[in-house]
Amino acid sequence: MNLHEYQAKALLSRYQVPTAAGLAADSPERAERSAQDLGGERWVVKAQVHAGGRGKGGGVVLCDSPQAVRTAAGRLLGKRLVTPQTGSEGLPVDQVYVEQASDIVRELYLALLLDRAAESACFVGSAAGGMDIEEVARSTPEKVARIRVPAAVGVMPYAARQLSWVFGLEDQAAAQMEGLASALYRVFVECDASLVEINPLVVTRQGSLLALDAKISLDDSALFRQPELRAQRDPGQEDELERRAAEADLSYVSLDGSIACMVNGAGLAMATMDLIKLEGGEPANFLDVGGAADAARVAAGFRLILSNSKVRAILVNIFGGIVRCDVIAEGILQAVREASVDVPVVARLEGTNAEQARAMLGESEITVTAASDLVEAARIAVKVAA
Amino acid sequence: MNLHEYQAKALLSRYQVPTAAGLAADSPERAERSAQDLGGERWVVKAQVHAGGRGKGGGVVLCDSPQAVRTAAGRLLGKRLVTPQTGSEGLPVDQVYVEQASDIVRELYLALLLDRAAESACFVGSAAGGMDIEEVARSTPEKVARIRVPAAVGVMPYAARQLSWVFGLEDQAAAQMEGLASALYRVFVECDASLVEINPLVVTRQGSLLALDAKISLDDSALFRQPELRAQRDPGQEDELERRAAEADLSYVSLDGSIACMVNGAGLAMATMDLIKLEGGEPANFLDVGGAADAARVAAGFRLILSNSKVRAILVNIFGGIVRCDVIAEGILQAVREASVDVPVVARLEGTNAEQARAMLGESEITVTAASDLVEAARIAVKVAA
Amino acid sequence: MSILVDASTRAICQGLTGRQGRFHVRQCLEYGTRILAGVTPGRGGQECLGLPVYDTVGEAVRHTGADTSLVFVPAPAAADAIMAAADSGIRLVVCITEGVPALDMVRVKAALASYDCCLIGPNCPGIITPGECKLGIMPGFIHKPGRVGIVSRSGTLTYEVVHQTTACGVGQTSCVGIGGDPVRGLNFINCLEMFERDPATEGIVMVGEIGGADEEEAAEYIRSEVAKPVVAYIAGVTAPPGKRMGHAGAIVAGGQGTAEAKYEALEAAGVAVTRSPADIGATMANALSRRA
Amino acid sequence: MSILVDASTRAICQGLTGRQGRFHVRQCLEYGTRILAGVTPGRGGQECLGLPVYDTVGEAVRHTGADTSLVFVPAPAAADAIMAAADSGIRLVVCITEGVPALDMVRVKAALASYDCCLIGPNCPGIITPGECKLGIMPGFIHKPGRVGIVSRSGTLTYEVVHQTTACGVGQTSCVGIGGDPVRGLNFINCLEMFERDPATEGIVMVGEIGGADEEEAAEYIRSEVAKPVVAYIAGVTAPPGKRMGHAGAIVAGGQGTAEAKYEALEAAGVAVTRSPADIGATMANALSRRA
Repeated sequence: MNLHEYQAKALLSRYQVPTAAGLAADSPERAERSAQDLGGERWVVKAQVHAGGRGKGGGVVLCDSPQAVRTAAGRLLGKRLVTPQTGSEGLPVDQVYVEQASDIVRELYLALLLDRAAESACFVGSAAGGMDIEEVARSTPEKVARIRVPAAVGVMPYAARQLSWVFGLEDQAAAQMEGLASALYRVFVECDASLVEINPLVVTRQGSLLALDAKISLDDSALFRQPELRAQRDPGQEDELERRAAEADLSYVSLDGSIACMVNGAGLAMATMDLIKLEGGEPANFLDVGGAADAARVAAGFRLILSNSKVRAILVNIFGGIVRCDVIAEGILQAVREASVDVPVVARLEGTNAEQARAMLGESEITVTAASDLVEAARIAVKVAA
Repeated sequence: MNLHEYQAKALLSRYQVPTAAGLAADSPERAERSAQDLGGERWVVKAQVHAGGRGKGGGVVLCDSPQAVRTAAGRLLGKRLVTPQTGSEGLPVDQVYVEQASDIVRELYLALLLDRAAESACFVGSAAGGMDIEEVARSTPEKVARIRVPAAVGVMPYAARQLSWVFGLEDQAAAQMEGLASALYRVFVECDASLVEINPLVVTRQGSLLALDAKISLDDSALFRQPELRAQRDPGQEDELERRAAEADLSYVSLDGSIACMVNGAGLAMATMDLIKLEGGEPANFLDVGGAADAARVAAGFRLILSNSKVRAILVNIFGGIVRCDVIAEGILQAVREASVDVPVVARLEGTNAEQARAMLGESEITVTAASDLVEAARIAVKVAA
Repeated sequence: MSILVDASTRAICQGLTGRQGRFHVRQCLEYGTRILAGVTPGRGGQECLGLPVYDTVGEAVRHTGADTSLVFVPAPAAADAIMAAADSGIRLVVCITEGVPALDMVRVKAALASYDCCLIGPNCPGIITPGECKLGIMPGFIHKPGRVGIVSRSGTLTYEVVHQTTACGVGQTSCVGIGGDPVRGLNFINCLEMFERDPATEGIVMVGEIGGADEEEAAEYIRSEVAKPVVAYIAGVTAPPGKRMGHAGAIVAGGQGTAEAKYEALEAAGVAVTRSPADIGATMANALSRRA
Repeated sequence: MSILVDASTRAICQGLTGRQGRFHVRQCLEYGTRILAGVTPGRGGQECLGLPVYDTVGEAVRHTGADTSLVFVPAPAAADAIMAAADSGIRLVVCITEGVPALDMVRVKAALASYDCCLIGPNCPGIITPGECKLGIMPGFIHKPGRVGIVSRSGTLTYEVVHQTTACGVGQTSCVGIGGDPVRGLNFINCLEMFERDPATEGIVMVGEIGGADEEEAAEYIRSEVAKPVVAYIAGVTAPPGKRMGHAGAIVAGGQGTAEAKYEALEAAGVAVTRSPADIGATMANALSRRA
């Protein structure tokens, strides 16, 4: 789960991370009033969407009057913002964040993330802030420093010193760095984050550090112990099908192809997609109905798949282990019947009671093609979808 | 450094470890008043010395009136208490601790200590409380449970569950155990302890846990960051020579023999003692003047050694590495001269400028026997001390 | 022969009394696995599936002499369960539990480094040595004692591979599902090392997926340390970047962890890769027959 | 040949600008050791002994390509210095600093488990490969390139052993002072393993002392893993229980860690023990000549 910038900054402020004064607003009037309440001479109005590259998409507007703030907010709110990271449909802007403009001398990149290889939290820092860090890491890896935070020791002074060196900080900013590093780690650990990113972290004309933008991603598996953060979820930023899938406890990802697939298990689901591609087709989605799929989950999966109008065929691939294939076959037949499926369905059922399941599909009045193996299933699906 | 029981209990209380109400007193009158202030019907008066086995030495007295508390305190204060752990001279009693007597159903042993082999903190628990845990561990090791506390995870619920199982605790006491385990670990880490021992930890008639006695040892190397605890040091409980040595930054331990030794380096100092023993003598002390001994340290070492009236000979063993032997020889001669040493001194100087040093000792008007090797030095020392 | 578990394995189950635990342990017992007791705090003294239930792992170990634990506790309690097992002298912990917080695993992995305790999972199907010991949720009947070791980040995809290797007659020595989480116990390299040492294992199938760099590291390891033929398949060639594909660990992030990069690394290390999940068994059989 | 350091070792010194650091690094440089830079936070840009000083280990490593660090920082900063070195890619840290809090070392040891970084010390004389590289405070001139590896918990007692092995002509391959603290980096077993593997090392001298169970564990290891002759001496037969003998780790506590128990374990493992600290060199020479 991701937090909006305004949520992330409120959280960071609580941990004494320096941020500019700012307020979230859901109407142009509130945005104007926020600018007046904040005071100052210049403000930045930022569209609150779960994607980077907002500047390039026109989602960050510098204003020199509360009136201008109102106008900018009016242009953003209620629209969908397209950025290089959103895809062509963009994301809805339901909130803007109005912030005092800062006097910036330098822009840095600082993040704390979970380093899988090191199996620990890890700072990533670069003097090339405000840019796409992945691009910086690809083209000039020596400009990106990684400093691990082993769980047994936490943030020690050297971490801040190394970051200050990477950033070329001195005096006040270097002194601030130690507190900042510790604060970010506390946020990371206490909020069960998987990413706390400040891009850019800026050095102001006054020589102090300020978090100009902030992105926080939380570990979904830990939300059970983060009720306050979980309540900040914004479902409007999520793909509708993916959101509905999550509510049904299914794992679903929308893709651009025409062959829907429904599989039990994430690895087998990816493998099924890959096989569709190998056979010349394009998968319409990733859908894992769970290692222990049952008839109800299969039915829910069908409903989900059929919401996608691009789907031209459905490939069901179930490896029945603990689960019995005949039960799954019954679920498929029932779901196809109830959901009045109007695209061809190809099912490959393997494992416990597979023979019986194939017979059931064959005997049914509903046309579900029973494939005898994985490759045949993919071939048929690709053929019927063409 | 060790804390007294009353200091340890005050510290534990701050971390919500349950203890009986108690007050320290340095006079019989104060002890009586403490009993009155504490209220209740029965009190325990406990001599505050840095040694276990106080009960066996008469240092723990059960009283049923404030008057009796006064009498008991009067008998203890200002005396030296001999327990199985103090040696024959005992330790001075400058304070007593007056505590409400508890209604005890069971006595348990619980400690948190630094486990060298595991390189972590470790709980040690046994249902056989109130006894010498080392004896329990020797005779019935299966009755002593060890539960490690890895730095990366700290105290997790299983630690308390395992301890409750070892102790046979149920209901209220088992519920208390989790808080107690966490509290002890916080004390351990935040105070830089090397041992936090509660012996006995008791189950009261009301079914709750209570720390009846407490011993806390602190890591001397960490005292620099524990100013409040360092201030609680009681030099009166320490061997006087060892205390003086510590003040001169020398490492000294009193022994019962007649041959004093002065060595640079702890390992070589122990080896020198061992060699004296091998040659038929008995070392009078362990004295490490430091790997980088100089003339001043040698002089301080001589003063220390000579305070021990049992000394019949002095063996100086210096391996000059970075340090030059001629400098050490000069220091020996000067110290012997100034301190008017009246026992034979045997010196073995090896390493840088050893030849020159031996010549200096030989030519001096003062009788310092220069030995050519370690064995010869020990033999001569043993012979002259006999 | 086999790795990690065999007919002599003495196991307990943490979380036996839960729905999942009871269901799967029954199947393990039917397979012939020696699961000797359950552990559920607060349920000590009860019985479940005819097995005694204890409050603590320590107590269960003392009564049964078990050295292995199968963990089905709910995700919030998983870290505690794993550490309880390690500290009680358990040498192998198989944690099936899904959805364990990543930071819990970061801490657990750091702490386990000081124990002589091997962890499989979490979020994994477990381990099986066909015909001897099944500690996990895999369907036992698809396995067949044989010559190939299987290590996989996936669950049902592993069953697919097992099915293929059973069908083509090579069978399995042991199959380890290392799980789909970003921070986990055993990794590919640990399993490759064990399979390489196991005399009965003649070839190794490695099933990876997108995310992380474990397959690339495994490729390096295979290049220098593994003499037996290795067949690899990586799921997720078609997975879009930035999207989590079911498993917490299956995500291409920051351009890292693509299936293509993993295939390249494995091919460069001389691994027989197959791009089709349907050809894994045949590729392995082929590799073995070329050897023979 | 040698272990851990040799003529190609590229080192930096953390705490170079302090009194101790400057004094001993000068001697190391005179011995021919390649110490290339110093690190002292806040002193970056200065020079010391003709070496550049940097603020961070990362910067020093980038400029010098060093992979080894000699640490002389004050005790309160030692844990930070060691971790800074490990995280900057340093592979060997030699920490001379005395009086490091035990809990700092507990945390550092736990954290180091996830780095490819080897720690010697703290509270140790360091390591030397005679004629090639001296990283520590030992007097260089008493050493002589030769055939024996020495590992010791003590400082000056090690010099004594070096002196004896030099005097009797066997010389040393490398000498490691692992230090006198209860929680430390390299242990006897690590060094025994390296010496056993080092082709130039023909015999190993192990100098232990009272406290802990490292010598007992080393005895177990020697029994099963070490083929080369091992000579051992344990200091502290006469040390009374409960008293700390100088080193933080040298204490017989709870009846554990006596010199007698260690001697027994070592003898049972076939180690040539000597009860006299004056006979260590001769015992080693003897063991080597019996082999020849």
